[in-house]
Amino acid sequence: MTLTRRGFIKLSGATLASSSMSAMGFGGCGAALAESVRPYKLAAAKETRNTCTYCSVACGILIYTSGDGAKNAHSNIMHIEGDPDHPVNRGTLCPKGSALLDVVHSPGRLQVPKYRAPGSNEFKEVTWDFALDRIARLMKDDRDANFIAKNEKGQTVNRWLTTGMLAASATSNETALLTWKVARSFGMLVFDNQARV
Amino acid sequence: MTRPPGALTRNDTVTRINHWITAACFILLTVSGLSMFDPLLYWMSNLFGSGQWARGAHPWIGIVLFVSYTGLVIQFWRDNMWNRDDIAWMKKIDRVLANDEEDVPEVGRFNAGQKFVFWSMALLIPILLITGLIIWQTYFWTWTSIPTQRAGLLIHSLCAIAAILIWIVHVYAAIWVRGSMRAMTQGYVTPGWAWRHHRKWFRSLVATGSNGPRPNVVTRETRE
Amino acid sequence: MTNYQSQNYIRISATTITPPVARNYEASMAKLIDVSRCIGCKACQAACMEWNNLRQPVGLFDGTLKNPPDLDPEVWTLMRFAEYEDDKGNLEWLIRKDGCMHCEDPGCLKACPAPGAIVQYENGIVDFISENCIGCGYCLKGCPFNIPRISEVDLKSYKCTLCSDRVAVNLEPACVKACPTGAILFGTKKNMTDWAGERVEDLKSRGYEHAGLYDPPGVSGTHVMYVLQHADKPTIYSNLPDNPRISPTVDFWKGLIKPVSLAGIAAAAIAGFMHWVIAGPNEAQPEDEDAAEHLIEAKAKSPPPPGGGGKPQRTEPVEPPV
Amino acid sequence: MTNTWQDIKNANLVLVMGGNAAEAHPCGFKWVIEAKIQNAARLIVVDPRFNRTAAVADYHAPIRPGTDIAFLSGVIRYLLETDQVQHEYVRAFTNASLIVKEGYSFADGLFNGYDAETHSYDKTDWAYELDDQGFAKIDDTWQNPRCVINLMRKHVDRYTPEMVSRICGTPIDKYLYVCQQIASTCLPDKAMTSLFALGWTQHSIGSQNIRTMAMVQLLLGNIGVAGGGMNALRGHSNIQGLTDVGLLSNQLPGYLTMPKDEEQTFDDYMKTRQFKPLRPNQMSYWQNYRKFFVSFQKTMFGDAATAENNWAYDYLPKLNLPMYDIIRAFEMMVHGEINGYICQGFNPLQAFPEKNKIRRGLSKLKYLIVMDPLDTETARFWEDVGPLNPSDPSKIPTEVFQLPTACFAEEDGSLVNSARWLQWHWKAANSPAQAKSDIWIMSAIFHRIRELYRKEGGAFPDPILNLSWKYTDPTNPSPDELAKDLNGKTLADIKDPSGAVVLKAGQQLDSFGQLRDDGTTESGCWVFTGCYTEKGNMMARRDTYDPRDQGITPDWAWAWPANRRILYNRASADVAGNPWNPAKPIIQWNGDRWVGIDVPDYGPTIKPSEGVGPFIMNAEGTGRFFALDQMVDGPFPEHYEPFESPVENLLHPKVQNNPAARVFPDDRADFGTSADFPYVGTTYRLTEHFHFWTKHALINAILQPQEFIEIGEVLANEKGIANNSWVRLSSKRGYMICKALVTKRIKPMMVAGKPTHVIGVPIHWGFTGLAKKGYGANILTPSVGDANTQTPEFKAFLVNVEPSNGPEGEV
Repeated sequence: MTLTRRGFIKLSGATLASSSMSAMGFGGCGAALAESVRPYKLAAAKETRNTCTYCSVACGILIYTSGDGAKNAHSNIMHIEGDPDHPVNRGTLCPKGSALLDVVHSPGRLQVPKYRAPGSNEFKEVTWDFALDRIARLMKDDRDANFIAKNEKGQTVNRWLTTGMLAASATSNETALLTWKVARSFGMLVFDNQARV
Repeated sequence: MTRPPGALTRNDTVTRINHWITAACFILLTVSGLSMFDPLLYWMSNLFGSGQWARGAHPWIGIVLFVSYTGLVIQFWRDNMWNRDDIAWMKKIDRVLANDEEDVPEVGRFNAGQKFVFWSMALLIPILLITGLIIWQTYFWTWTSIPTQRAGLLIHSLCAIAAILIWIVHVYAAIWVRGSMRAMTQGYVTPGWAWRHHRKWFRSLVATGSNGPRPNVVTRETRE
Repeated sequence: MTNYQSQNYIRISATTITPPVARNYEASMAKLIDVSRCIGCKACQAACMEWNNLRQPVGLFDGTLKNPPDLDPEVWTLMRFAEYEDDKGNLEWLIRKDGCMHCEDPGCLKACPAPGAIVQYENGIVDFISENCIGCGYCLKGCPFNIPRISEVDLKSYKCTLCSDRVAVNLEPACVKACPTGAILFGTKKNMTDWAGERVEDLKSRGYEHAGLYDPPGVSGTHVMYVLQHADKPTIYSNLPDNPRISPTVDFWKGLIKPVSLAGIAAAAIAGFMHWVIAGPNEAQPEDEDAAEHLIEAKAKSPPPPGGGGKPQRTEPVEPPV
Repeated sequence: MTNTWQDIKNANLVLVMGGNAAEAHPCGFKWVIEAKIQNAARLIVVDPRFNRTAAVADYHAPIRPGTDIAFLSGVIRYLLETDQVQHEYVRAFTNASLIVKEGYSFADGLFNGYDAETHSYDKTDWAYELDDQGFAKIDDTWQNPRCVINLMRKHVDRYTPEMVSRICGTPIDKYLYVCQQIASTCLPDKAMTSLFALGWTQHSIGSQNIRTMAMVQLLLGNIGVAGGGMNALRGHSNIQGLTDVGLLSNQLPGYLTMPKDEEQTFDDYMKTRQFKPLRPNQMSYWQNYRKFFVSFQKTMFGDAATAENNWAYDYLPKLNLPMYDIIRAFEMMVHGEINGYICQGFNPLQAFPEKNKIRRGLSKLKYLIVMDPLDTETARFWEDVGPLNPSDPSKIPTEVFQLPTACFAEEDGSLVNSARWLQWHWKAANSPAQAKSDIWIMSAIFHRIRELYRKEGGAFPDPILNLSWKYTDPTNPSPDELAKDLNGKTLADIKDPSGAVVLKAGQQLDSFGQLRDDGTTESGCWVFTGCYTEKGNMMARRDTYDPRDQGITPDWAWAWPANRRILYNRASADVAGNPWNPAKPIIQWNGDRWVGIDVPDYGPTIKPSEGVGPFIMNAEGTGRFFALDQMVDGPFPEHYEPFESPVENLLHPKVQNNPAARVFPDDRADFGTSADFPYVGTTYRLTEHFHFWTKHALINAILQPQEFIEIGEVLANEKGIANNSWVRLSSKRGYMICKALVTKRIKPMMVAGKPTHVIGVPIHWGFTGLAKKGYGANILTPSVGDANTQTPEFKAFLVNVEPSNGPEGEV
């Protein structure tokens, strides 16, 4: 008996209450009005002008980093978008450029020098000093052993053919000049870049 | 509970428990369902903690209701079979409503009104279950096309409203006919109650020397 | 931070409040997608994922250039590719950027039962406020374009926000900014409509006599519009609806039956109450008890059936059971 | 590019052939769309596939890979036949009227002077008849049959529409429609731009593909004008810069060339380089060669480069071969002639032809040094990754060093874009963990080796010990210092002819005009001189001012040479100096000097009446239909079939392929035949990916996750290949198992009367990165290069395709 009466009251109460609610202008939307759209995340980010690393359209990009540069704030690249001032891309970016953030932070980014010994089936982490000393030794020994000062005709040729180099094609001109100087000072001729592929 | 001597059992314990499980589910479903049906009633979802909870609980309660109501069907279907007397009773419904049942035909265990409630629920609840599954986003949204789901929503709502209306009749009747509530809470009625409201049922109990809820089976042997 | 007040809203889902629309002098904004300029490069997809910090798991090739396979709580826009050959056998590669159309009359918002879970700002953007979303999925059923998707993680509904965070500070959406060929443009709806007119003229001059603007009246227009080379057959663009409108089923369900049903329920309750007042309760009277007693006694006089029988002892002859 | 990206919008017709600009350069391609919108331009695509560019084009004509020369020679024939050429331009600005030596001839696919032994030509007769003063003879009436124009007419006569259609598989009606459209730009005020890329270069006839189009453009007067030009859409962000700075086996910075064995003295060296004018009072820029070279040697070796030691001429290695290109390098490697290899941001295992050969080569090295921001397949060539990379580490003796480098966002510096703009960029954040800049690493290697030579001595240490290294921080020279090196500075006061001091000692040079050959100036790359002057870093300029909105933006960054934005812009005006297209002039003669919105590619005060030709880099001052001895495979382009071709050469069956191409015996043995491999394979890039980098970028991996090939519906049906099913694609050199995309966009072409099917092979997958693992297209490609540049023939080779039950099915 009591049970059902309560049920009955609940029902009529419901109608009553709801009507009064609506009269008071409630619909539970108070919550929504308190809401805001997602905060604009670049408000305090640092903006750096750069050039897309991929193709030769060389779109201008804006790199946004967190942190205001304060000594204790370790800044992190958190967003990249097109530079609207750039005469070619005018702020646009292709699917690669729009995803530059993911290549900067790719799990595939190398963190430390690694070395693979002859016959080994693994890379092991090494120090820069180990890697560079070993490289210098290998290169010098190879150069000394195989440097050609004169060819069979007795002409001075000063070339080193047994070590070759492929130069990057996304590095700066400054890196390129330095690389040219170093490679040629060794007498390297087996020297190429990505121009063809 | 004190049961007066001579009292007749109207609903035995299993039936009563089964009924109240169904009732509880129905009320919860009504509350959560209406909160999603009309923003006026959205506040009712707070009884579940939040709209998210109301939405989440509703279909599960629905499944319990379906199972539980199936139990009631198994127990009640025979006593709810329609017969000639029901039509006669219906013809006198005005007298019934006026609380004057003297020249209203004698009624068996259930009158036509109760049978109507019983069978409409038996029809609506399966429809609610099926349409309910169709619109159950979490698990079945890929099972049917969106137009089907739209139809499902509409049918589900309409059936739910119908069920609620019938339920109101059911509840009010229980309040109006004194003693009915006790019949479903403590489970017994007085002989007088039985004589007044379900005289044919009462006679059958007396005749077979049963005190409810169903007459004893009388065989040739027992008869003689 | 961009806090909105009630005056910033045109529509709010599941509420009896009518927003004041006091700030409706705010320009209505629109995104125009010029399919005839689209090369399907997916820059918009990449920019959307990057800006909104969305990354769904790496999938598999699925037999088309379309990837990921479908819209998703983490995929708010998607290029759909259709290779269309006309009756003369001329091949066209129709590439459509799919995503929320930000309808002027949003079916999702109409269907939504959760107050304030879907709102429409004065600039026309239809936005989902996840905090208020209950994950019922009614928005999917209300949407004429099949856009929203429910997350399996938090069971809330997600879709393109038209970068409401960027637009709120007067920037264009991320996809618009990225689009290399200017196939996606952003501005006031009027502006976009006018420009679309020029584009349609150009397309007609290039032999697309049925070129036109897709701004479906069935949903009172959209805030994301298409310039189509073949506006007469939208469906060839990966099943863009010919005449999208809020389904009549949804209209009815969200329209008439709500008040009628509540009225009905209330009426039933009141009717019951009135009957109680007028006719009052129906109680078993002492004479009923006597009659019952009389019947029982009559039964008691008859001899007991062999093997006992029901109590109490009865002495009267047995009446045939009814 | 001869023009700028934005200048494309000035075109009336955009021809995309030998490339897929929309797919590969979407942001540059926007200017094609702008041309359509602002200039009512038409866009025509000639490509084997209906590609992303075709999706927004007005017209698409199919062509069989490797037959562009036939197509374009046919266009030349059409233009001459129908006389739709810009006569005044052709007469004044090209070598059409010049008379060629008697010795020159062409017959049955071979030019005169061919040596079958060495696969090379004796080019001495590929020259003009000279008069007694050493000037080229000329016949303006074009009566002389030895006139270039007449020789050209005769040469292309064989390329009839029928022949073109039979070779290229292009339906005649489509071919002729394209001809008409191209011809429509012969009017002085109409311009066509040609956008091309690897689709032309990656052929055994790559350079001649481009030359043929250049000839078309000269006939139409479309070189040097707004909206015209030959626009090579270059690949990597600084591939232009690396070419300018000469990181090639046979180059010095600024297109100076490395000395050869025979050129034992500096004077020998200069003989063949300091071109004399071939026409009266023609200015020829290479007359300054000596100044450029000496100034460069001063940058290299500083005080150690003196007049006495011929400016350290002997410090430079001498070439005994035309070049040590990548194909030769790996040929040497396979034969154990190379012990060490350095890959600086380069992934040859994926990027070079015949992947299995590349792996064999790397496996023979003593040491491999990989500098890269990302984990490349090359660094892991020794790893056993099953069929994707079947290696046996235990048998590979190579020591491998994987050195982590900074990426673009983590350093300052300048990059040269496709339009020759040098643009400065700024560091945004530090490199992760122990990653270092390339500058730091190269310096560290250099210093250690120099130390060893100081201590131990060794083979010819002089160039190493004397290498000029005057940097504030020798271990990590700053990009600004190096940029200043590239620009160059004075080593003593520089005076003009009047004796007035132009620049004081130690000041940055303003232009290469100030370079001296007496050792008083130094410059790391003469074409860059002017990029970092006393005014500061010109490459960092950001003024977007663009006169008449014509796409020049003269004050944005800095363009080489001399901040010139459109090359040969003298040719934008007629002989009298009035612009061909008055609506879009670039420079014009105002009565006493050349003025306009761009820096004249010409002497600023040379009167039109002096008749100095506009192509001042050429000794005769004209554009060349007849290439003289500049090309190894002929002064005129000729159609030769790819080294793997489904048909015989219809023009001259006896000379099937480029006779001057260099093919190593082993590689020749690896060529397949159409009997075993009946279909034409062609490799290309997808817009969602950049080479083999972006499979490391999550978003791009999501946007295009898995290796697949594109195959036409007809062939798919023949082969019973369903869309999205597994296929096995094979060539003579290897196979790959991947998914198939069955498309309407590739249709069979009727070549020499038989249907020819093309199969498209995107290149981007490998066994590192976030995308699904794949084989990489170069497991299939042949190891043969363009006769002139040795660019590998990636665009046309033979394959077979079969249904497959997937990787599991393969063992």
